[in-house]
Amino acid sequence: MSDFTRLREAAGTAGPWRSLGELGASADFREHLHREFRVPIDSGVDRRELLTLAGASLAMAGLTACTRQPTEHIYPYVKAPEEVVPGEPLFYATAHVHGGYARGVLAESNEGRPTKIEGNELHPASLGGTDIFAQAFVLGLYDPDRSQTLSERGEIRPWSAFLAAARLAVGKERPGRGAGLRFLTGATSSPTFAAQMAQTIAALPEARWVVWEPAGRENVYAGAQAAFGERLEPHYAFDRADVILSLEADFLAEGPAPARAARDFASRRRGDSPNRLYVAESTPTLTGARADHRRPLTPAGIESLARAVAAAVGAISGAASSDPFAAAVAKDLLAHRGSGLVLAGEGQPAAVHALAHAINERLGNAGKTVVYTEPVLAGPPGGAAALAQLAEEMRAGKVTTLVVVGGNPVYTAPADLRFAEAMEKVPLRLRLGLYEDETSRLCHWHVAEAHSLEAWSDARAYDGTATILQPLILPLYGGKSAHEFLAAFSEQSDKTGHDLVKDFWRARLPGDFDTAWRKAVHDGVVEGTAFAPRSPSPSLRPLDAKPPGAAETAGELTALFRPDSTVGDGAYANNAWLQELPKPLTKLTWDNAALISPSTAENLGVANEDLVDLLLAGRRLTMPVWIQPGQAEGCVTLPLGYGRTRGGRVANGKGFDAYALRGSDGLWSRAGLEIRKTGGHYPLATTQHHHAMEGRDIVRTVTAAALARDPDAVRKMGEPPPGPDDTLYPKLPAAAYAWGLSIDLAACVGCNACVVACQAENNIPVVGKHEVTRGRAMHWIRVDRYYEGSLDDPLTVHQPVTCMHCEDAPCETVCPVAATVHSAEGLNQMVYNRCVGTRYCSNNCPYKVRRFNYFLYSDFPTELAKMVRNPEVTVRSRGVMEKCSYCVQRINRARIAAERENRPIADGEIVTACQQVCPARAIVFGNIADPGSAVSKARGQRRQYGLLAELGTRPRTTYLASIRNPNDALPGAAKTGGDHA
Amino acid sequence: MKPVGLYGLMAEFENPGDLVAAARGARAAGYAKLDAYTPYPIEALTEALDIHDRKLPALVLGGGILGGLLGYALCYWTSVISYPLSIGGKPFHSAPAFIVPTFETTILVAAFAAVLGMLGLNGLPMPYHPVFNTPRFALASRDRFFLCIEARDPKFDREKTRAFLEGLRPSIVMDVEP
Amino acid sequence: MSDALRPTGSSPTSETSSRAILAPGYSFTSVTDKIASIALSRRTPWQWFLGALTGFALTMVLLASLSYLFVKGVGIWGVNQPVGWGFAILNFVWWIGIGHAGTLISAILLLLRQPWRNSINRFAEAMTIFAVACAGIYPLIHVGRPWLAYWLIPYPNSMSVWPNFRSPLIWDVFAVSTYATVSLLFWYVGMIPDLATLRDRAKKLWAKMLYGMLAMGWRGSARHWARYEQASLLLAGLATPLVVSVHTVVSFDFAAGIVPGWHATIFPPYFVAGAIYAGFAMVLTLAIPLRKLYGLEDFITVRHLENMAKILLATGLIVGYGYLMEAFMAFYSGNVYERYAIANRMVGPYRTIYWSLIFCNIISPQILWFRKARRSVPILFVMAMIVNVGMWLERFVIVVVSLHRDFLPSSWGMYRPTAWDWSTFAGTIGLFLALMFLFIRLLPMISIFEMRQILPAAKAAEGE
Amino acid sequence: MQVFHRSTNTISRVSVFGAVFFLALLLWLFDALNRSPYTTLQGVARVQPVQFSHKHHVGAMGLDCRYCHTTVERAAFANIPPTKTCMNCHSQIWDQSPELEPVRASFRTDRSIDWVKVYDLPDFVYFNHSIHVAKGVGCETCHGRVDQMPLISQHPTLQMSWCLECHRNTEKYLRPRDQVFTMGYVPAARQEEIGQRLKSEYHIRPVLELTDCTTCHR
Repeated sequence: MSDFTRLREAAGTAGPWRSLGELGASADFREHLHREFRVPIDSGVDRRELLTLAGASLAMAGLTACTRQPTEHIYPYVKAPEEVVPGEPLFYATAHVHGGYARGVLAESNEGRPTKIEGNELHPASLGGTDIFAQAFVLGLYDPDRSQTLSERGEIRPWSAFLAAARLAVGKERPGRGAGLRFLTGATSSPTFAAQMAQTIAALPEARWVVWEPAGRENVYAGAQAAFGERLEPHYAFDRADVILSLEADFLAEGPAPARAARDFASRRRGDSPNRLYVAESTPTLTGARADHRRPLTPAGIESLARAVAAAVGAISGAASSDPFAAAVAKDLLAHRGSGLVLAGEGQPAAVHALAHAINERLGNAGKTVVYTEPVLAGPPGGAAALAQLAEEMRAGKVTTLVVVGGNPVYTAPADLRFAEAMEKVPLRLRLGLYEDETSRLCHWHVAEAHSLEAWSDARAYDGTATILQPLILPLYGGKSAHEFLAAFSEQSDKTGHDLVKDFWRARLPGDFDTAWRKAVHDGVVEGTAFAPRSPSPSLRPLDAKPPGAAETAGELTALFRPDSTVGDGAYANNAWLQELPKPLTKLTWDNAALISPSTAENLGVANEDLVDLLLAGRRLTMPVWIQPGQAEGCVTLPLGYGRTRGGRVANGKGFDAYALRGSDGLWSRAGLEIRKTGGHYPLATTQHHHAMEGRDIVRTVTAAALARDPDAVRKMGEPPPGPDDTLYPKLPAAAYAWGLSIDLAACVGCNACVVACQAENNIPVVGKHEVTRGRAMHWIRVDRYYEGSLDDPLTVHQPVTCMHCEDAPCETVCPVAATVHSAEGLNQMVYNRCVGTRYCSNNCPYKVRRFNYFLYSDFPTELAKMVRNPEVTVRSRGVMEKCSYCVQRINRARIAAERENRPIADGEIVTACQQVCPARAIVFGNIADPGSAVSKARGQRRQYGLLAELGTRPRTTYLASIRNPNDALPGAAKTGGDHA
Repeated sequence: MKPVGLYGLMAEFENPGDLVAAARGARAAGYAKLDAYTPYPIEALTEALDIHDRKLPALVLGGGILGGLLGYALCYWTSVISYPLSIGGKPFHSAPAFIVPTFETTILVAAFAAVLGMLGLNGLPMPYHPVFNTPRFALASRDRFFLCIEARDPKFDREKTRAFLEGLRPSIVMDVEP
Repeated sequence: MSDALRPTGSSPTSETSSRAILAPGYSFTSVTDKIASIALSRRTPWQWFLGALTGFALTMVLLASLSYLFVKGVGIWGVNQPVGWGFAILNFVWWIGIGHAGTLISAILLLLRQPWRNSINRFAEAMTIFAVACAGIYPLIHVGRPWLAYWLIPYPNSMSVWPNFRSPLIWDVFAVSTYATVSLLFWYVGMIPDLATLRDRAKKLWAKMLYGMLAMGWRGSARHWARYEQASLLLAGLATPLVVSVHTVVSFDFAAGIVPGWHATIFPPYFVAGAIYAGFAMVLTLAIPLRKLYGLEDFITVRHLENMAKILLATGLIVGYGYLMEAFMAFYSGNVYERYAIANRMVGPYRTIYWSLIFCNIISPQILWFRKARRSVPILFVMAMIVNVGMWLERFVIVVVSLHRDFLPSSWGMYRPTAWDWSTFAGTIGLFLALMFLFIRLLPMISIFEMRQILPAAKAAEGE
Repeated sequence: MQVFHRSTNTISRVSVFGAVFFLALLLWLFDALNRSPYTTLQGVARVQPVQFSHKHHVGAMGLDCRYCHTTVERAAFANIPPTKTCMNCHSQIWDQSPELEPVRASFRTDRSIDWVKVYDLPDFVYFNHSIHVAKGVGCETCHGRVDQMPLISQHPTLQMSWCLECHRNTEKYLRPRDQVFTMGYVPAARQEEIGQRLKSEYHIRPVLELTDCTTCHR
């Protein structure tokens, strides 16, 4: 039975699907699915590609030469659905669930194809912004490597067969009241799922639900447990905090709601009274990069710092330490009672969390800058202990039926548990998974999971607010949602996911259900579901006794295990957008590497890309090293999520599996690491080779104090640019609009969301590792990262660089065929179909923002790859230049809408892709000819400057200098100047 | 010219000096329709046969002017009239930039004028010519020097002219078949 | 036969002849027959076959590389961001540079009335044309979509769009195509009388026919000669500014850009000087083996070689001045980017290339101050080779080293040529050789009628 | 000795000139071919699954364009009507006609009718119907007298020069909004005057803006 026919049957009922009619020309799914998915161009290009290359190139030759347009077909609807207007996108509210936490989004649908994710203004974790994962997860929907079948021991089976098997299993377990039944899931906050689980277990009281999240929040809850005697969810109001001490809490990139955190944090950076951020961390993070004072410390160092500060503010007994940093921080915190904030990262032991809570309590920050609610994540305490116990039981043969819902425990479990081996002792293993991955391989039953854009579900945000996840498209591969899968083990096995979710909420929505339901689905938030704040009573007993934990002896190396900044714990490893997205600090792509501090590298005599043997507690891993300025000495960071063996064609064989070293006794960090140089070499693909600004005024940083002293401080930094009239040329007629972009470096947190958003919006191809190493990455907007100051603890700055749309653009003059020319509204237009590809424009672009299709990078043959594309943007073929267009398709859409109504385009009506996703609202686009527009106001600020403006390019993209607010009592990184290459 | 009869009489000389002298003599004797054939250009001959023709320089000048005008017109019309585009903030009429193509077209057309003009005025290509009918004429491109008095010269008389040529001490005098 | 043609009692190396531009004792007859015989009757030496075959083999390599290029795209080369131009453009500039000596010798030296040019201008011009042909290939193939390269030509089209006349690349199109055309005309016109000679000397009918058609029925009429001389003078007058303009325009490709290391007003003069430098180096590279191979020491005498050596020295010094000024202005301007660009050349990742360039182009030619060196054939040959390499390195430094580190350090990168870069380069060298060898086999490689002009007998006739 | 025959003089001269003219001819041919219907498919009727006659529906029965092309005023794409639209009438009239079997089949089997696209712009050109309609560009201006076409065929060349012609001289083509859907529209006064008036009335942007690349290319 083919998915295709089933989809056809379904076509009668579901709106969006009808659009397959439009796709009809190429609608034979069988064909797509079996066609080889083109992994991004790498070293070689095979024969079939050569042909397509030639073919596509010739096709592009069209129009001018005597080549006729190939005949195209139109497949109109049979019965047109109400809401669909061909060519007009529709937006549906749903959520992206990361680590169990919902991040509200609006998904754009073009003729029924989800193509782009935007933030949901109404959702507390988004407020309109999104993170890289939310931007990229739409690509996963069309991943041809996703599991496409339901199978038993490799044999394809119908859903009904699975239902029977599940019923049989439950029947077998019933006598033992489910004693042998175990459900293993990832972290989830879905109320429906939790309820289903509760129901299932109620029927089989001895059955147990085990939660395993490789980079989960267990420490946070344990910390609260230690501090307050109950598991609580702390969340923070960064917009209300004047002084923040982060104990390796990378709240701007990780955690339950980084987008919201970035928004709140940034809102306090641009103003005249910026907040102050102290960060103590073992490995550099984006949060650390924003710090006014950053302290690279070993895990033990962080803990003792926490103790020192706690003691200094009188949160715990004990003498205040002599550490001037601790003293200064404590002083600052004391000076801001109620508006200070101390928080610890997921990777910190419970004790440090407890200390943070203690300090906040002591300073009266609780309830003001930090709020406690009941845990958002459902289910029993997770963490290594729970998984270890499960492994133990399985090994002892106590488990007779293992149901694995999502996750990928075989890959992510701590190595010392030898989980795979234990699992094979279980007689019946059933699995729901997006991919037939490492875990599926060891399961008897594998059920293809529906992508979250294909299924009904629900999830809670960091503050408890629930969102109904709605599907935009029928499951491409007939996958099932977790709810449907779990229902198979209960009495509700006949219900659809839609019914399960709806039924759960039926009882819980106030007023007329249908209205409330429609509103909830439409808005993307269920009103009044946020958890009420709790005011717990501190019980700080456990703190006085210093817990064992990781204590390093001097000179010993510590291994740090962290989710990778672009592929997470490995769940996103098959997402080409994220694989090619440069890591915010290392700027590495397609690989992970052991991050070591410069001094450690010196001691070991290793350089970048040298292969080393890592030995930890008898486990061994060979991996290349990457020297990371600002890394705490003696700490080696091992990013998780790579070295997949069954992750899909994009994921497999990329990077190195750090899980192989990770033990349950040190999930986040473990002392006693040994490094041995192998002499081997492994090339890594980085998008930035040079890290110093060479004393050029590229990223301008000003201290709040300096700015207060001299309003012109920023302008005085560089060579003055030519004035508007310093030109020999007559002015060309100006149009009503003059588009411009302003980027606030004080707000920008360097999160890369804009990069992925731009890639999704503008059909930017992925080129693959080999091409990246050859300097051919294609991103239209890039985030440059520079270091200033000492190698061991540099000041790190980020700068998003788009096309500057120079008014006097050097690139235009040199193009021989006038393929890049200026529009009356000041756009530097790039006309792909006119470009012959001399690359002269790129040479002459001082910002090097132009990108060239050295090969046919865009995937022309794969039909599925076409489905994610934005129909509003030309797909570039081989041999043409491309670059940021200020999202001209959005400008034109707004203009046409306005002109149809005979009105001017309103300010804020046009939002570029990068601006729309930016969680920190650092990017503003608009009409600089209108003094009232937001962008004009931004450019009016005294921090405004043009990048390389002294060249006379008159850039339309301008920057607002970054602000640092160092504590005068400390020698701050922000004050150290000088460059290190 | 008619196939029968004679194209002219041709005298062959061993060295350029004699030819130049002979040419002077022939002109002095009043012969007008005569030409000399030499393996390399001899300035003395031009004066001896008083050849002065200033057409070619005029042609080249004309060509140059024409080329220049065309070149600039092309630049101006395409970038100012046909499809004005705002490029690099430069004016539509970017005169300095247009100079280069203008200069090149000037040279190009002038050069063509020089070459085609030279060939045209010399009546080339002319693969067939009566003088080739005399076998020894092949040496005109090697080491011999020829003076030819053509039959259409009013003063031409087969016998008298032959006698006259003999008087110029050539190595030999030949009939040139038409 | 060549010995038979050599006049008795004269040896070309003897002191008397060594100042001369033509060994004594030659007559119209011997000059004519000796040169004509190379194309017509003399047995082709085995070295010719060796050379020609190498040339053709490498030409095949060129074709292969191009086919692969067209199928896959310019990605097969080392070009990237930031280095958008690599071997293609630097080889283009290199070849164009070489293609300057010919027209210079035939035009400028003609205007300057330098009779010694007569024995070298013919094959120098040929070299020019073939070099320009090789150069011309690169701009066409280096573009991303070569099948659309014709868009650089202004022609009425259904899109009603035109090229951008502000772009130096369009100037290139005009300059290079004009230069190629005019050089070709000049070369051909110069050959007409000699083609007539070959027509008259040829034994086989088809040869007579072939040369006859090309000779257009030239018969050496005094009237024709008069116009012919006019025409050559006029052409020389036109070619002189042209030859200067071409490399000036090529230098605009860089000087008109804003890239540090490109944006310099000194570029046009020192590019032209560099072109002549490279051109004469290549003339020497060809002349020295040729005169030996075909026993032309009497025509291309040590005097010729020495004169060319002097020109090498002079232009070499100008080029050196150019480098000096570049560095000085960068420092003097106080512009951080320019300063860095120059510093990066000297101590950056490509410093070895920069310093070898300095050695090849500035240091080694100083040996030519010594008369002995100027008159020693082997030294000159080695010298010429070194300069050929040096000029290639110069273009590498200008094109690649300027681009790889410009304004924003975040975008800095390295350029590494691939096998395809090299094979294409080797291919064009092959094409050049192939054409060159065909030429010397089929056409008079020395201008016969101009040699006749410098014979004593000729001078006598002009009453000198 | 004489190598060539007398006649070669003439032959050689003729061939020299001939070559020049021959080249010119070739170039001209290429250009002509490029602008010819062979390349542009201008005026070439296509074979459609259903031989739908606009002449009948528009000309004879006087259906309004918007009855079928409903989105023309609000979207970029003037939609091809869903089968349902055809069936509105053809479930009553001609409901047995074999001509219309493909339509009924589509309605039965729920599979789209496979139309051949007639007005087919390259994928890098973005044309928006709604704005042209709103600014007073008649259907007829680009699609010709559809009411006289039994089988629809491409009216203009659809080459860039054709687009530019209108974007550069809007006044020559604008008509009052209420006349946009009229076939065989005759201007009430001199087109130039009307055009000029409408230009200001409808806020038509200046030529320099209408001929910006990004107006059509993205």
